[in-house]
Amino acid sequence: MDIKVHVREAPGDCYVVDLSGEIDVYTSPKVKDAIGELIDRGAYHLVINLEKVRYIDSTGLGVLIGGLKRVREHGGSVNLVCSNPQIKKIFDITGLVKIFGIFDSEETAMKALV
Amino acid sequence: MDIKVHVREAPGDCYVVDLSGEIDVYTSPKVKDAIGELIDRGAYHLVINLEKVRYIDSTGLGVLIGGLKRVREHGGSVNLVCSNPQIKKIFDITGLVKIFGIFDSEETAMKALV
Amino acid sequence: MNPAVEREPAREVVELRVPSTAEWVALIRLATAAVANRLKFSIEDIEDVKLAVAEACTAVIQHESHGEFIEVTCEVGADALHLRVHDAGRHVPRAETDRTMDYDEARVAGLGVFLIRTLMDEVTYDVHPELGTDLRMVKRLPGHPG
Amino acid sequence: MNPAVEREPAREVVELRVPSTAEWVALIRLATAAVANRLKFSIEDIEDVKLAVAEACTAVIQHESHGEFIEVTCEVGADALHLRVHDAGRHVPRAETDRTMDYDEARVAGLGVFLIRTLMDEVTYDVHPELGTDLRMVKRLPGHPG
Ligand SMILES: Nc1ncnc2c1ncn2[C@@H]1O[C@H](COP(=O)(O)OP(=O)(O)O)[C@@H](O)[C@H]1O
Ligand SMILES: Nc1ncnc2c1ncn2[C@@H]1O[C@H](COP(=O)(O)OP(=O)(O)O)[C@@H](O)[C@H]1O
Repeated sequence: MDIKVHVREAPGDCYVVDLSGEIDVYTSPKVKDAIGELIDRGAYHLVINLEKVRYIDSTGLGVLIGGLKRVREHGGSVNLVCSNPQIKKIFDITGLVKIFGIFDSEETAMKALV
Repeated sequence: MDIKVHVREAPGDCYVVDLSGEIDVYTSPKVKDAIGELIDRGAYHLVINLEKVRYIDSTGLGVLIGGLKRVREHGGSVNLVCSNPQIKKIFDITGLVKIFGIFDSEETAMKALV
Repeated sequence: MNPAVEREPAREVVELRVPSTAEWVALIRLATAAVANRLKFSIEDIEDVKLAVAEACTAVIQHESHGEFIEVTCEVGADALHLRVHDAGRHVPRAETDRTMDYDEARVAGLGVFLIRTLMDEVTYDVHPELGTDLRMVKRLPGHPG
Repeated sequence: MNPAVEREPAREVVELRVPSTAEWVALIRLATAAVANRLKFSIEDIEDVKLAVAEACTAVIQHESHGEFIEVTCEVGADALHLRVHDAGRHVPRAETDRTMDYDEARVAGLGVFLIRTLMDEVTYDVHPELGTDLRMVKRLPGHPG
């Protein structure tokens, strides 16, 4: 019942944010802060890895959308890594598949970014 | 939130009862029936393997005690296999360690039986 | 407990009441999933129910400062799970009118209510200005169109 | 909800009400463990609390046919978890007097109550002939002798 956030620098001026756990109304502020800090430091090309996320709700989606909006103002982008069908379904039914790049592996998400 | 019961015949007229899951007021009747049937069929030397039991309450203990009493009337015995410290603790504080043979492995439980 | 619930003796009722704060939503998810599991829903349907009930609680926590607790009532029917999320708040939900999602807003309004409506088979809001808001949701077992 | 609970605003209260039947005890264990987890109890202490609350519910289910539900109230204090298990039954528990375990009886009487008393720091029964039985239990965080 918690979230872990880990940020890694990747080649090509990119950053990977590894999330693991459950993203809900209680834990999403922590995710928001981590992504916010990263963007404040000038990181506008992000891969957010959701492979270890077991659950995401509307507040979690809101944090991802908020992050995407901020990096776009700087010509940046956010790609998501997600193969969990339950989580992908949430992006499907909300139409968010159309605004995020969603990839089955970190490799493809990174390639699509740069 | 369920219990699985599996009975195996072992060398030397012994039977092994493998239990897995949680033994509580809801699931213990199933365990009671399985052990009862075995005793009805004349099996009086039992090893009950609790290695895959994550939880046991007083109704579960009651079923084990009831089984022990029945086989003892026929000169039989019940040895338990249990290495989970949480479950062993329950046998400790209730004093049931003194009436059951409790062993860390099925091998030693079998040897002590025959 | 609501009177309509008590009139049907065949249904089993589970009720959970927690403080109206973010840290308790995980417990509501856990308990609701355990109740849904008793109806033999698929894992996917259980996830839908978890998310819908959590969205309902999240809306209460985020928009309603008057209520001090959230009460979730689960009725286990033969072919459906009936959920009620009650808060004692006096704010009238905009949920009935404001259901479009607008990604251009800094805040994504209506995502929670949209998910609830998409994931559940029946959704109704009962607003009692004095007593608070009841959100009722029904999830049916597949093959039981209701 | 009991008035003593409401008087202390610092404590968070979680309440769970389930039908008084065997299949719902697992849910009570799950929810109580989740609440105990918020107090940062050790895994071992959480297991103790789970077993104690389950034994309380099991006693209600096995000895009390009048009550239709069990209500478990968890109060999260700063240094202790306070639990109340309420049933609306009218049977007076023999729990206060009959606490010896007798392995020679076909039935092992008193094992449940014995476990509750061993695992919890404080245990009291309140018997109201009209309202039912309240079993109150306290588990303290280590280093908080109360
Ligand atoms: N239980 C409730 N009490 C008061 N208002 C509610 C409740 N549930 C939903 N609402 C209203 O519904 C609107 C949409 O909520 P929601 O879908 O959660 O989206 P968001 O939180 O992103 O605005 C909220 O703005 C709020 O006014
Ligand atoms: N909530 C309760 N309502 C009525 N009787 C109870 C309650 N809790 C415990 N008891 C009484 O306490 C006695 C001991 O219960 P317990 O320790 O569970 O052992 P057992 O079920 O093996 O007899 C029971 O015989 C019962 O009379």
